[in-house]
Amino acid sequence: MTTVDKKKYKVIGTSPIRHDGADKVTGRAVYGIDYHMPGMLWGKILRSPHAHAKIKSIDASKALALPGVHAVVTGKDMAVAADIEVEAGETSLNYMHLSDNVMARDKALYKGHAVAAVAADTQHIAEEALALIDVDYEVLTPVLNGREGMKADVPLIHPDQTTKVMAFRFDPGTDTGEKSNVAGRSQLKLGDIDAGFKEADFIVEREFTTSWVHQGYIEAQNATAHWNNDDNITVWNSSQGTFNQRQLMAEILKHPVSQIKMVPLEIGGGFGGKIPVYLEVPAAMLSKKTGHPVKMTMTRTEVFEGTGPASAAQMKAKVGATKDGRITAAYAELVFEAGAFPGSAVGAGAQGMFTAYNIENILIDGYDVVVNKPKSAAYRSPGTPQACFPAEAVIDELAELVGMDPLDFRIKNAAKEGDRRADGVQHPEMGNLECMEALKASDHYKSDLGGPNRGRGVASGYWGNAGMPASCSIAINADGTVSLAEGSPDIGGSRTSIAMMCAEAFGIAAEDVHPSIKDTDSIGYNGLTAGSSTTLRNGWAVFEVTNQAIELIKARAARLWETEPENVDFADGVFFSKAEKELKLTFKEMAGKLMETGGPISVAASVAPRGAGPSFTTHMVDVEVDPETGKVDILRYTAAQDVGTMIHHDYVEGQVQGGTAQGIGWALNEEYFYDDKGQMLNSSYLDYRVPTMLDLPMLDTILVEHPNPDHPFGVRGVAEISVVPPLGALANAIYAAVGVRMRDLPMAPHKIVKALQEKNGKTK
Amino acid sequence: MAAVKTHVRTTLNGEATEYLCEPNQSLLEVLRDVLFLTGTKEGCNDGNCGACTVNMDGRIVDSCLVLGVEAEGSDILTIEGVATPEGLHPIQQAFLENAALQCGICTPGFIVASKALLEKEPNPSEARVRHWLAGNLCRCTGYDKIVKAVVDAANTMGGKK
Amino acid sequence: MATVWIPTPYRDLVGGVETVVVAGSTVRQITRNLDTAYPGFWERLVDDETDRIRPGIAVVINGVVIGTALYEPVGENDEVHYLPAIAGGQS
Amino acid sequence: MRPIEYVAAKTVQEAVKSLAEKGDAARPLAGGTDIIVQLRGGRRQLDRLVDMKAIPELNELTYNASSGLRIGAAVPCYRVYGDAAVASAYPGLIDAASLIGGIQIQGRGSIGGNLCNAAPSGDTIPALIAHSAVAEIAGPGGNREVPVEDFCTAPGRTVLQSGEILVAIRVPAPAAHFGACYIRFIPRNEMDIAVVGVGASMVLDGNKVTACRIALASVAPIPVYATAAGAALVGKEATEENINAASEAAQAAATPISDMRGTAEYRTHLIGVLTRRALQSAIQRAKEA
Repeated sequence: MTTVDKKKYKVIGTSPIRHDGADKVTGRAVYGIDYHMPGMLWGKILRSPHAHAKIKSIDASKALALPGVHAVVTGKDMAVAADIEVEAGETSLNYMHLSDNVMARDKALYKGHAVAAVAADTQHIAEEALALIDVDYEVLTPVLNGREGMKADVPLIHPDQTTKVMAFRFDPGTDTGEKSNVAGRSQLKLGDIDAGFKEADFIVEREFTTSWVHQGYIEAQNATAHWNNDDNITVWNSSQGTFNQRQLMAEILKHPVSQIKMVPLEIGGGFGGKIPVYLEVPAAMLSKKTGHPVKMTMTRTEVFEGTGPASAAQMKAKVGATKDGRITAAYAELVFEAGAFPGSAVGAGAQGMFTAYNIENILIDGYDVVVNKPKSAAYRSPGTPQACFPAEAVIDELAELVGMDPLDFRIKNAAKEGDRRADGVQHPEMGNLECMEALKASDHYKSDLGGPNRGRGVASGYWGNAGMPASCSIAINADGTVSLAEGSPDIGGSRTSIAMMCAEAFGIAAEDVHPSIKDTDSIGYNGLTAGSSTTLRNGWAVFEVTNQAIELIKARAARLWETEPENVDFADGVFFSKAEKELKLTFKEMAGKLMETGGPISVAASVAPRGAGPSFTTHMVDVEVDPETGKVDILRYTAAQDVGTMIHHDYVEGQVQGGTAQGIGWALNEEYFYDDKGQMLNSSYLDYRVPTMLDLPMLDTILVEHPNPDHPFGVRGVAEISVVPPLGALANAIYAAVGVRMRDLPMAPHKIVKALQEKNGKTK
Repeated sequence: MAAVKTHVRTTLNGEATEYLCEPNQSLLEVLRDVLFLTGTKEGCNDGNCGACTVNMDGRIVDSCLVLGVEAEGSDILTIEGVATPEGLHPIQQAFLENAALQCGICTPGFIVASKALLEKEPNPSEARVRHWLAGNLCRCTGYDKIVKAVVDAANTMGGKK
Repeated sequence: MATVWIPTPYRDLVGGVETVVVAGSTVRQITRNLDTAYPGFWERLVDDETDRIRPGIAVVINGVVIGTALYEPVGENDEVHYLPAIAGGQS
Repeated sequence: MRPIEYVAAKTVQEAVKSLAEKGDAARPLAGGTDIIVQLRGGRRQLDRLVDMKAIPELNELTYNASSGLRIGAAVPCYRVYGDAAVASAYPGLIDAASLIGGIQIQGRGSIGGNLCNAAPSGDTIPALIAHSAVAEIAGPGGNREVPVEDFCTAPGRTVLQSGEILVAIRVPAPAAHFGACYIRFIPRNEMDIAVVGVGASMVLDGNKVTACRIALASVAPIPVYATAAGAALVGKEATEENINAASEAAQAAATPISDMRGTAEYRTHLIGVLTRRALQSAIQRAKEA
């Protein structure tokens, strides 16, 4: 649905077949895991079996003696990287920590932490060699929970770490000097919560916990690296940001950035998890040692144990409202487990937590705590699903106390343009209220639940979306088609959405634009394929290159028509003379005349966009709970989201549906199950339960198009936010169905049965 | 240590194909690393994601759970054998037209599995499609558009009869 | 003069208030002037070595996030925020 | 996976000989859906796999209304549930065979393999016990038969001695007014390991129970044949009260643990719920039979 008048487009808003489609349905597309080079060796990583242990010595002599083994590297071979903070999605890393995460030096900080790497003729030989590497560990007591880790008497994971009071993730901060596992403390404060809570007639305060969850991309991490004799390094992999990884590689390897080339192959999902580097570094080091290209891929267990999942959190939320349903104040405490190194997404969680609502008095305290678990990485709207879960659950309770329909309560308190967020920024033009109202007007809202033990829940969400720089270039072909070079890895169809904006600008068909994704030597700088920014920022870049090309072609038309360029205009795909109406040529016709009017035309541009435009959404879900087993079945789901101007309709909708499915998994079944020694017990798709096709219904969407006024095509990020509301929406729906408030994720069947037994025990 | 390799004879995508492999190599590994047919993907290597689905003697199997040596005498279809020189298979076309793939890594497994279903049951219900494909994980789409693509393909294929 | 919103953990540098009014016609000038009045801000916000806003900080002017901001013009009645930058993790 | 030797046996004798040569370092290979995962994950270390799929006897599926069903040990699940006559005669077994893994796993994995893998959670085992199935074993010392309820001895361990193989599973022909059911609880709807599984069978005379067998998965180190639970119903009317009493007896027969798939308390609770539901379904099927 469209609620705001928008421009009429010919290509934008349609759903052409993606340019890489034929390759991907026939198996011809080459993903990172598919890459192969002649003379290539296979690398494998030896990982710590302990969650917290000193590495006293490593003896690889037996492994090196195994026929077929070429080289071994350990932490001792790593250069010492700088102690500088670096971008990694909403999570942060410092180069030194990143280097230590890629390969442990003195201490293994989590089960699965890399301690050595081996290169051999085959994968099987490399695996055998791992078993022959002797590592002498001194096992230490692990710290496995954020709140526990904050206590004074627990072991310090980084003995010299002191707590810093920080405003930003990379803030040098005010050092408190207190040695602690708490790496950072931050706060967002707006207005006066004491005054706000005094105004309230009802106050609800609750505690919540969530578990570690994984992005669960189907293609495991992989890298093939070749360290050439001239010291130029080439890496073929699947990543969410070639330029970012090039920088990380340079810092970790202490190698000039100009001598590293990252080649983006097709990527089998990322969701934030393929922003950091892991295997790229040991693959390059093994290549240097052996003189061969080295390919490394992770097993699924390694992906779970050795990459960057999303933080578990322990949280408090307190919200007050007046009798007539106005929220007067909100307080929250967010404790995020960062993993083995500082830098969780707690800051982003705080920023997103209450942001769908207009609340004048807010205080949010955030804690970033290191624990002996993998270093957290970004995962779709990082930090925000965790933080919005308590917000949406407490707001649901308040609505009940006030006696309002939960959707009406949200509509009454919805943030609008000009209202201030917790960080003080005024909301720009956006479609928050429109989403809520669209849901209220939906058939779903009006439908009956149709049976016992069924309930309906709603929840809203916010995600800020990112900008980041982008570069692209175009070459106009004589037949009127356009070759479009991009530099942002395409995970979900962005090369087509970017090509569509190019086609729109020139008045040609999407199929007449031929997009390709280039390596770091072949295109200008591009930020991460992350932050829901790829279509947005490349839209800006395409806007630039097409505008420049149009000006150049105008000059050629002027030459043809023996007039001045300012007398030529361009509209709807046609160049025409302002003076003589009969003088007109389509873009395609002009393309055929470039050679004779001065030669071919190609244009490149780099942009640093502003005004990413925030995302807002509200979801509604119907569930049926089996009160005897605790099983939750999802009967119906509708997600209403402000998607700005949709470029590719079906891929926008697909992003909304995909994030929703991940949020459902997060809410109901997904978790890292640890024993008391910090061993993950369910590191396979068998026991880490991502939703299967049978676990989900059709996922309905209401796509509200409120164009982003700060973008030439009205694009707003769409990809991430849909993972945010399912956690709260499902908790609220389960309450509506069987009367228990679930505050510990996942809301697994055994927890629901226990809650029901406790509830029934009490009422007896 | 390289063991003695076994000579295996199969029919692969309609053509007689021979390869050498060691007993500890899976059919998946043989397809990808020996025959360089990388359309069949590895997602979990323990039979829980379906990305490596191939059709073996008329049944879909996870090729990570079949040894290369076990394929002796088998007739195997991989994603590379689904399209013909005349064009894409209707299921492949339906996946494109329904935007049933995002990153695309699970797509070959879904298409090979769906093809086996539609050859056996030309008009499956939504519930049947979901049941048949429950062994194939997709993390991008939420499955909605995949289900629609398979049902759509069934209609197209039925229409051609 | 522009209104600068002070990040909560820095409010002790400015006596606990939410906002401060600062003169300057670019983000750079405003940050300098803020630091002159309340020492400590420059170091926290700007990397002197590269003469850039520190990584991970987004400057927001009137609600619009400015990617590379140190030399961005700021108008008389503008509102300036220093916020954590968003990068995220889409599919 | 470590280097391993592969032998495709053509006869039972050849398989027995090949296995006996290597003792514990050799295992039979049927569908491979468990053992390949175990070898790859380092949970089993073997020198030899002996493939059973080329042995004719192990691939036979025969059914006769009077003599019953014989399932060759290497027959994949899909062949069992794909046979209409078998499906109607052995509903509990079909329930189990059609929910192991997904379609891909069922295309390969066998009921014999599920039994020999001897996982506490093996879905077909309680169903086989409910159907009074018997394991036919061949070995260096000749042939023998073992009731399925006595087949598993510990997680991953069975009565099979060095060189012995499971040749087939024999399931007796069902009596008149026989019904059976296997149900399990999993958090997802497919592709999961039973938190608790219950197999139940029933012979009715009117509404009176004349025979009843109940077996449980995932509630003890081995699949549990809950004899007292079945006995609690025999000779009684199939009433709600009597069904509940049997369900409670089933709970008493279990010794569940807490693990990542559920707590002990929850499992005990589920045994009660699922036993009741399995019995109700078996009764329904017996009445329709």
